[in-house]
Amino acid sequence: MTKFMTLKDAVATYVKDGDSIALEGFTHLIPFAAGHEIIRQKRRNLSLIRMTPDLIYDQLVGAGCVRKLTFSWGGNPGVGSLHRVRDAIENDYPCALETVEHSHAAMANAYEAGAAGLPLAVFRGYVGSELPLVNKEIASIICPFTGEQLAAIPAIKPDVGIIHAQKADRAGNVLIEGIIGVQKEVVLSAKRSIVTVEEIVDNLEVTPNACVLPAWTIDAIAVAPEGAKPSYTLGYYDRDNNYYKQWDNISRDRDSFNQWLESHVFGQGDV
Amino acid sequence: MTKFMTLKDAVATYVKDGDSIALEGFTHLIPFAAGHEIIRQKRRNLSLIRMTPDLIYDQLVGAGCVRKLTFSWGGNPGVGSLHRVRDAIENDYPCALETVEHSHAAMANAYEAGAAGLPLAVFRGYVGSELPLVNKEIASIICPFTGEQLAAIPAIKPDVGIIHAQKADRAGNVLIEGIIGVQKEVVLSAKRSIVTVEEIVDNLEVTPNACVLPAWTIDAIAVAPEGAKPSYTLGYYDRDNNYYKQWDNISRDRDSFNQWLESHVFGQGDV
Amino acid sequence: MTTHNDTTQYTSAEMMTITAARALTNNMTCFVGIGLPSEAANVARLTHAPDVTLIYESGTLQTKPDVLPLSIGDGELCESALTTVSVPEMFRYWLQGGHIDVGFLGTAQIDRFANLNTTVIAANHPEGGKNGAHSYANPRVRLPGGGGAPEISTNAKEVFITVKHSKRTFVKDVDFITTIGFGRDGKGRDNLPNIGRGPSVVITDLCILKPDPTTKELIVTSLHPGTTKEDVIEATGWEIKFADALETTPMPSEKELHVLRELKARTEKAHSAQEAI
Amino acid sequence: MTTHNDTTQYTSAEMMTITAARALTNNMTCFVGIGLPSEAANVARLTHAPDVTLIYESGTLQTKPDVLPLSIGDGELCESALTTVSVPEMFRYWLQGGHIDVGFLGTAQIDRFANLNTTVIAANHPEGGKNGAHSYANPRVRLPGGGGAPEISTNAKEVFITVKHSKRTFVKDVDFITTIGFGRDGKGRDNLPNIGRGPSVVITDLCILKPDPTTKELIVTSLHPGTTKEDVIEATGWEIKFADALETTPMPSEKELHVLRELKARTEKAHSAQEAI
Repeated sequence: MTKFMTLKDAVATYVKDGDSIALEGFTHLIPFAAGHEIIRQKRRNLSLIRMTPDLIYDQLVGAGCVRKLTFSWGGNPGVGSLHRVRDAIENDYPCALETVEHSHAAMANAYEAGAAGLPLAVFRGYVGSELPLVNKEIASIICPFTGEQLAAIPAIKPDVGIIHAQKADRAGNVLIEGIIGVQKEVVLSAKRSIVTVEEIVDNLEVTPNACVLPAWTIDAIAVAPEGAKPSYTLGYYDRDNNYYKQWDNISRDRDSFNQWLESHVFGQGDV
Repeated sequence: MTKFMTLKDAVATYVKDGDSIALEGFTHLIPFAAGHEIIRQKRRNLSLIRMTPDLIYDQLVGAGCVRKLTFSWGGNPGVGSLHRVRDAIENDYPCALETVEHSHAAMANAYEAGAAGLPLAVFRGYVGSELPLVNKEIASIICPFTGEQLAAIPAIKPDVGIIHAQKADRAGNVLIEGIIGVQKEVVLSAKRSIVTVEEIVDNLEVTPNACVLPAWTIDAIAVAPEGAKPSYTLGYYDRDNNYYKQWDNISRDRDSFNQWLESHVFGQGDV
Repeated sequence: MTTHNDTTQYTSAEMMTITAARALTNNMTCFVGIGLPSEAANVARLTHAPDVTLIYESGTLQTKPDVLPLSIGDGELCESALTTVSVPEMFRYWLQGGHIDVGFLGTAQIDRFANLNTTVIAANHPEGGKNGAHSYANPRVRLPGGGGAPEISTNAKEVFITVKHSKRTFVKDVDFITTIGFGRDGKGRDNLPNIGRGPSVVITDLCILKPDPTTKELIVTSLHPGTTKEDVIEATGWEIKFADALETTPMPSEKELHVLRELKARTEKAHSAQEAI
Repeated sequence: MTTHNDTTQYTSAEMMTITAARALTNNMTCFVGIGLPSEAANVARLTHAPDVTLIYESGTLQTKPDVLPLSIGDGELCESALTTVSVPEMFRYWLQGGHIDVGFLGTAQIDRFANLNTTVIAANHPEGGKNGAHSYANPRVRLPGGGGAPEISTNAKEVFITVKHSKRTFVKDVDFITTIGFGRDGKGRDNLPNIGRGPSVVITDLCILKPDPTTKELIVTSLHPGTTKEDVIEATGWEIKFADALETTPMPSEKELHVLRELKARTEKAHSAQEAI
């Protein structure tokens, strides 16, 4: 089946300049290998969407791939700032970065609404927060039964959804297990989807209600062992917390970041 | 812990005359034992809610417990009509029965909205259907982003939610596995909840994303082996399709139904 | 019903199921109604479309039952599924989310614009239904209701319908529109955003009907072998039209009949092997 | 930092964590923020509240981590959880659905009405923030943003806050209300349907503060041992008031200090035992 591709071919086929892209994974299963491939293929003017833009988006922004970022918590968890993202916002380096800022509840609901094929998400949110003053996407509806005002934001429906998962079977069905975040929603709401997996197996060996994405919801599956590092894959490897700590130094300085980019991204490849 | 009770005590404590009650289970895990206990305790004026009111609601209606029924598909699956429900609607026997009729999508969304603490469910539904002409609960909202009109109905938030599940651990956490229907939503949206289980175990032995209800979401757990019969419990026993077929004869006639009620419900008990 | 020990003879019900099965192809995702659609969908899966994806509203995704389910949530459906999701997820993510190619429905009543009624048969309807609210308040027969159909019909990309042909079933105007085909005037889907294209084929035990591309009125496009135009006219509650290029439906193949009969035999055996009340 | 080999000595950070831990009781469900709240919540679980239910926004329900998570979604949280749900389900069913007793939050800035700012520190704010949109457009420091806090604060039944006390953090008016306490005027929760009662206690390294029942302004209700009123006045960016019946916070017990130090030692060891970049 053409569904199974190299990561290089998957990104070349399905990720275009100017696309809106969600690479998701809530701490767990962050698709770093796919992000690096996008950097290597020098995609530009991307609109990136992600609840917690951590290192992977710092790297994509620092590499000049991104013009817009939609997010709800931007930082290096437990460590500090995303220096490349800040440099882009504050100094337009390497290019200007527009931001759209939400809360987690808002983005989780917006992904859910996208997967549900709805144009909007309705939730009880943003009460008393000043985020609606600075994000014009945030609107409201009135409940026709109770008169209560509820928050409304547009559903997220990215051009491309990219996630990492534990494994696929030979038919292309994918198991996601552990902290599953919004990964199912990203694949179901996206126009095109790429899933990287640790391995291909004969049988997923799952319980009846496991989080399995059928093959026909996915455009391309690429095997990328350790494709979530320095994030982690439950059952395969742990989070490399030291990498996250060291990223603070690497990313703080443009030169050291660019060196890292050359050696760790452009110097790699052909996954 | 007081959470573990006999089914008799659980119903006596948590089910009151006039309550709105959802006994759910989508073909699988239908809480028949709990329904029979409600009949034995002669609850009256109940508002019953259920997507697929099959035999269990035919029995509750025939026993005179019910004044209102909210549903989206009423029948004996693969067999025919619910004769006791029809007799109540058409002849007010044993008492009058008001009905509120929805589609499955509507009720599934309304349960979801109830679990989500929202006053309404918003979905793309009832387009071109005449159900909105005969159900005044069905309203609409306009999406502030696209202008699309979407269906809106009130969230379902029953006084009591009752489900059957495979097993509980000794702390009162419950595993539901297989066709899980709207069972999680019923427990999370209800003011009070009763769960019957096949057995209590030391350890639920589950995978990371299993459908588990924490003890603190449940008011009472009662052990009721085969408590879903003639429906089924995955991993324990199969659906008794013959029972469903034979119900057609038993329920067609008031006398044979009342005989069945005496021998199979009032003649049993003290679970 | 004729006997059917050999494959040169077959019943009209078998003809209907096998013809309905042929409407499905290997790469489709099909949201399957219980009864006739379920039978047809599984025959398709066991013959020409082994990889057809069958989805039941009970939450069972990509299921491959060995015997036909009696209910929409039989254990067999879950045990043979790729995975099973909650019912809210099924209706929100999988149906409304746009992942269903074909909704496969049965019905109690169908009218010339392929509107479906599974709610009420009206007590009296001088000129056919046309006033659903009136019919609802004055039922002669109370039917089970809509179930999944109202949203399957609008959220699936297209709809197949299979139903036995009779004047009682094929009426000019349904007494109540539970589930829209093309509306009371054939224009019910015009200019609506985010709605599937609706019924594309109706398969009965007599013939195949399709909506006229312009008026959306159902017309006969193919007669089953041995069926005459008069048979169809007699069994239809409106002045039924026939396509200019009227075809004859291919007969069931030996393999199709064998698969269908084996499936029904397995089903019969499985469902009767259970204790009495 | 003082050394702490024995339990007669302890740091102000330890005092803060242990005091915050004591706010939780055994039968609470607590939605836990990362950092200080997570530390306090787990100390509570390992001391007086073994059955406290800890929930993290990553979807981990009823989790019992052996070491503190560095991120909100560490593997430890999932492996020690009763079960793990999707993030949309976490925010819809568990938080918005009304199942959370306490939201436990940290913050970068907090004002006299317990409003929290984790969005931006303004470039210049002549009289404190008060104009969030202006601050947002003119940031001196860009903070990580709201994350789960805006809806935790309104959908949990009440909110506990723990944060280190300093004039930089305790400001008269936050530069930006990321997360409402009681609003710019203390009346932000009045007459709103379906909203929790908001912050009920703020625990710092100097004292315990609670909102005045009428004005909702934070006042000091208990001073930690060795802390003076002047210390608190000096570290607070508004004219802080003290309760009439001002208490002294009980010292950490031997057991509490032991549990906290063991937890931090296990955490340190676990997080450093990993490969370099």
